[in-house]
Amino acid sequence: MREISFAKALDEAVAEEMRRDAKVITMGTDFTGDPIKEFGPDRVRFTPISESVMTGMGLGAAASGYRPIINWRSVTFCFVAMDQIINQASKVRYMFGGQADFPVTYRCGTGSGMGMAAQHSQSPHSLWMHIAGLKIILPSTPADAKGLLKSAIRDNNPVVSFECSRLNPITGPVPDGDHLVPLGVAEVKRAGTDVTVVALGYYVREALAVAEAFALEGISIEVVDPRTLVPLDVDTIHASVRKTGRLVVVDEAPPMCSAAAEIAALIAEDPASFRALKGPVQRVCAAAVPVPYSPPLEQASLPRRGDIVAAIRRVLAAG
Amino acid sequence: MREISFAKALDEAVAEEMRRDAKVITMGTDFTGDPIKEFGPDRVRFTPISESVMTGMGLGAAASGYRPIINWRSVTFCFVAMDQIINQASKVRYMFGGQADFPVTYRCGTGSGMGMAAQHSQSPHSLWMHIAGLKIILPSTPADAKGLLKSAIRDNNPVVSFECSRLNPITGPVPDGDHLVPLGVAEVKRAGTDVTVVALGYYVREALAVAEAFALEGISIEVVDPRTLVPLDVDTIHASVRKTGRLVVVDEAPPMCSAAAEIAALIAEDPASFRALKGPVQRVCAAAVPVPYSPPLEQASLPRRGDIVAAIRRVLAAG
Amino acid sequence: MTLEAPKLLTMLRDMIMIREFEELAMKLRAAGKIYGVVHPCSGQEAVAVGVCACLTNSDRITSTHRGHGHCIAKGADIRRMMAELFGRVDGYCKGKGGSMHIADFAIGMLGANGVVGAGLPMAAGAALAAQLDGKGDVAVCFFGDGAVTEGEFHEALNISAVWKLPIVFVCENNLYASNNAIAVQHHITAVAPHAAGYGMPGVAVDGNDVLAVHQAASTAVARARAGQGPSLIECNTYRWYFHSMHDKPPPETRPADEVALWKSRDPIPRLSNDLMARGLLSPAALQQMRAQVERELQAAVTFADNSPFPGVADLLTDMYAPDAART
Amino acid sequence: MTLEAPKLLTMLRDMIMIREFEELAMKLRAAGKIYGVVHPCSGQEAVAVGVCACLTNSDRITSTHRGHGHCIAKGADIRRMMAELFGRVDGYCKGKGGSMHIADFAIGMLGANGVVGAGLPMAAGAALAAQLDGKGDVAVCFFGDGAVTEGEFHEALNISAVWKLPIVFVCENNLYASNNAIAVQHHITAVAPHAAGYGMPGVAVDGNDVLAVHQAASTAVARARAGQGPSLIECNTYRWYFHSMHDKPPPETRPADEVALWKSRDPIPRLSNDLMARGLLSPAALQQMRAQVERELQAAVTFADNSPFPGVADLLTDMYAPDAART
Ligand SMILES: Cc1ncc(C[n+]2csc(CCOP(=O)(O)OP(=O)(O)O)c2C)c(N)n1
Ligand SMILES: Cc1ncc(C[n+]2csc(CCOP(=O)(O)OP(=O)(O)O)c2C)c(N)n1
Ligand SMILES: [Mg+2]
Ligand SMILES: [Mg+2]
Repeated sequence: MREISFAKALDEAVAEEMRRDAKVITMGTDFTGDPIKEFGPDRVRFTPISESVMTGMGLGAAASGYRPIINWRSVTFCFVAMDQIINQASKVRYMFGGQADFPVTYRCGTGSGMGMAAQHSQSPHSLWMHIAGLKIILPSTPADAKGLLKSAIRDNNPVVSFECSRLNPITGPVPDGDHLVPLGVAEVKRAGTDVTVVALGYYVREALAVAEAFALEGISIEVVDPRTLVPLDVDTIHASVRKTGRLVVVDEAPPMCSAAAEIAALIAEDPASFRALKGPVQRVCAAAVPVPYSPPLEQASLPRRGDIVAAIRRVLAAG
Repeated sequence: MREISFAKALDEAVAEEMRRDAKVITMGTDFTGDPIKEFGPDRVRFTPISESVMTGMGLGAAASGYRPIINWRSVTFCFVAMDQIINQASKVRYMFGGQADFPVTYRCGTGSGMGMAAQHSQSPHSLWMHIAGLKIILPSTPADAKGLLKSAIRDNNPVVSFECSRLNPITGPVPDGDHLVPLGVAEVKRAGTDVTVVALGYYVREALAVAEAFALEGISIEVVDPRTLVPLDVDTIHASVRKTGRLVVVDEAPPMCSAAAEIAALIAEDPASFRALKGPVQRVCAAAVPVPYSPPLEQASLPRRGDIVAAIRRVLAAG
Repeated sequence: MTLEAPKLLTMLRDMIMIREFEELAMKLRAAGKIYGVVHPCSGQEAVAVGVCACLTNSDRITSTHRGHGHCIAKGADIRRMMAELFGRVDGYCKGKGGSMHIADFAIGMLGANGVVGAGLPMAAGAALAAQLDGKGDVAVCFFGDGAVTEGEFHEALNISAVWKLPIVFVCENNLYASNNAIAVQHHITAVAPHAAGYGMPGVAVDGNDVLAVHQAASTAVARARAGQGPSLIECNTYRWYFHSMHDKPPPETRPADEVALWKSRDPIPRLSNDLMARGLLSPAALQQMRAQVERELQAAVTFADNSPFPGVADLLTDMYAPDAART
Repeated sequence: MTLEAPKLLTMLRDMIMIREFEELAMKLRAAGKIYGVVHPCSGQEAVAVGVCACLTNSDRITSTHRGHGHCIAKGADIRRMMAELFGRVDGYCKGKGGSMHIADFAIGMLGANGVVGAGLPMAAGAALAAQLDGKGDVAVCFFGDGAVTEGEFHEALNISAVWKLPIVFVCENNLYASNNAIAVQHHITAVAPHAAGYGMPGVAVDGNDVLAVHQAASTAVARARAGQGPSLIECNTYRWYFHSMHDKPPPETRPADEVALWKSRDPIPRLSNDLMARGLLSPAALQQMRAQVERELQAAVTFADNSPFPGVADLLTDMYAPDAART
């Protein structure tokens, strides 16, 4: 299979969908690759720095027969557009009684670890999860990035694509052809029997590395990658925890009201999963601070492999 | 003790703090009461409909020696100002290395149940909890409303005050004099031994009513009101659950990545609380939909007393 | 521009319908048949009607919290509007939206909006679609003087100017935003001058003169259809009543003489008197028109009353488009 | 307006310091001593210096992602700036902020900002504080041509006009926003005309002529100090280098002749030649000034290098103001 980078996989997804359907258009202040060369300035639109209008235009154009891909670039910049996301995008279909579909995809780069400081190092996917009405993807590999983004573009609902910037240069195998990954289906990235680690985005890699190390000790870690955050594949997570009886959740965001909190709560409230638990669940999250600039502090603010290892040891010790 | 309404308690808090400290000013598109009469147009500012600039001005004025109270009115309207909240207010102190304090209070009305439809019926406090750097209050009684808002105005950090609109007309006793409720201290609104119900905002009343009914059956419900969401008084919640072994969390927001998820996760990850649990925790939340307009649907979208009762029966049945 | 008699009579009828719809809506809100909040547009009918008279069903509009008039002028079915206000399944949004979220996508009415300024970006998106379609369709967005102080107004004007979008920005300047007089919001209380910064035409018209509004809108719409880009029209008008009501109308806070002055500029007799002077309308025909409007409104109430409330089983429907992928 | 010689020499020195600071910062970023992203302002020095020469420490400014020049012109300590870029504890933000978040509240520099347009509201808040204080202080906010397309720009201008705030809006129009030439952003590429919609003075000046900038800023600042409200100044200028760099400078994408033209308009020799012509500066004095700047920069690097990285124990400090309540 071809090995391509995460960034290239995302570019391919957009290009293939634009080729496939003339109604797909894209807007942003800048683009990776050179899509304007192939698709022309009508369908590839350089915008002013006006994320709010861009975001709302995605809805208006979607309701009028197009399938816009709105590229906010950094997730930082979409906060100026939150009205269009929270008050409009997430609500328009339902509050208008399903009269119209809004097939719009919002893309953004997320994450920390690159010395970009507080504003440009955010991982706020959990905020969007709380808002009912948006679908959300968060891929961890080039193949998932391509397959999920293609599915998002074809979906008839607003979908937000969170694309971890640290993954951009990372390469991996991507199937040829029209590679689609369905929304709402988690993947067990590594099967195991002793501990379930649900990891998100960049931390799927980290969890896999940790699992590899534990295997040498004869401890079998199952790594579950939800891939889609809404709709969340709750069944796969429950099945894994019911098997292992131990849960660690790893995410790059602060813990409070996060995806990690949600996954812990799902397990804690489900009778069968709860009964299966051998001990408390553990969250391994970022520190509850704006991400600091200085490298030693930035590293300390992020979940580290050692934190994942320690959490796994804690759940193993508990029962 | 005087009985006054929730709305009047909030107005008194602002007026008392404005009397106490000439640096306290307030801005918004409208005000309850008639503060301009007492404090004049310099300190009580009617603004254009420009929540984003209003929100940022709060920070700028706070860094320049004032203590602004920014009234967004409905929480709906602050989403146009999210950049100033997420990228600025929550980060400015930390990312500038603690050089300056930003004593600004943001107020907003929240909640549903009044036929105001999707955009004007939101309870998004959980979003803000996820963002590290903001303090958050969510009072449930007139006394707490007054005492917490006064503490918020005196606090040297950005504080967001979520004020449930359905509570506005509700009256209750409020102590005379300079009544302060410290931030970060939960209150056990009713002591009990069999089940802990952590309820937020409007649902504290509902939980108390349900607890009253259960008492007739000889079942003793403890109702915990966090009052402040950040910093969250984790100790009081743990202590209650360790005593009762059963937890129900009631909130007006959708469940995913919510305050209810956070509280469930806190219990699920703490060894002592987890060990104390006799069965799964239960969340009683709003349906994951934009709040519908039509009264029967709106009611169905909200947590109802029957839902709280059923959840309590489930945790009682589990062990 | 000379309008044909049937068109003029339709415009008159639409204005009367809007006025009577609003009078009725206020009563029905007070009677508890309608829930939540109602923002009547009585007095401002000429703007919606003058503008929408230039549009077809393939042109798209976005509206505001004060949106009933825009709906009616765009050709919405008042029975389904009334059913929506009553929260019933036969309403435009199956009862999920209510007054602030009425929409009829089939006729290009993309929705009222409870957030000041929020409709402008969506209209710009509809204009982008029209531009790409290349069939000469246009988008129109209605907004109040208050929306001009929200950043989205400027972002929408700017991108429309840069991209030469086929869009008309229609400001209903009614001198107030909620209880705040316009000077609370604006140093220069005229809105049209903002157009200059974006290099687009900006004109102010008497918003209580439906023919003047229609004239200005026709010019702007023609310009947009011809690919010459956006325009801004400021319609100076006034709302007859309060900003909004829940179960009872709030007290009037504006100067009594100001209210009286503007009521004397009622756009409806202004058109009907004109039509009578030109021999296009008789008192009897006007009487008949009013009676017909009355009958239609009564029928709408009956329709709405007979429509059931949505069932709890419908709480989760309409959340997501069912077909996940197109082929 | 005639400026005294010492003031003129200080302005020249500040421009040289900014230029050399940026040249050094680019090298140190490439060398890995600085992390993340650096946005050099070389070529635009006259704007920061011309404006800040009108200000005192009790006047407040807000800045942008391209903020080193504003810091230096406002009087920040380059040693603490450099330590901040190095991520060290003696930096202005104790290493927590870096290039995009340098601030020195003690001298009224309320911070660089990584979000386009986000500094304008904060500056308006500082202006409100100055108005309430009534001591004649002012606020200034710097922003790029790109920020004009963000709604916050318009909201800030509007409220400042309505409230007559003592504020000066200074647009650094360098013809580009990232890699997009100005016509991608604006139909009318001039920024000053937007002032008219708010009824405030709006002027455009040669942003590479520090005396012209100073003249325009002096007028605007005097106006603000006198309680006459806000002004908008558009400074036409150009950045010599790329938008931003990580570990290596990206390739130039702008037309070579455009870059060459603007380099020929270098604001530094423009002032130094003028001063020499007026007999206020000798070549030797200029030489000495440059040598002094060089020494200070070397000292700043040494200072930064000797400052320790923050310890992990400091991860949670500075989150909340410690004293919960004032008495
Ligand atoms: C972003 C936002 N802020 C505040 C409000 C509350 N609000 C609703 S209508 C209104 C006044 C709007 O005035 P204008 O735009 O002039 O329209 P009008 O009501 O006069 O028709 C306000 C402040 C809102 N809906 N949205
Ligand atoms: C809200 C927002 N959108 C996008 C960006 C990404 N961005 C950073 S700088 C920049 C260009 C800014 O141009 P301008 O305001 O002209 O300033 P200049 O870089 O030319 O000094 C962009 C698009 C951002 N920082 N903030
Ligand atoms: Mg108005
Ligand atoms: Mg620029």
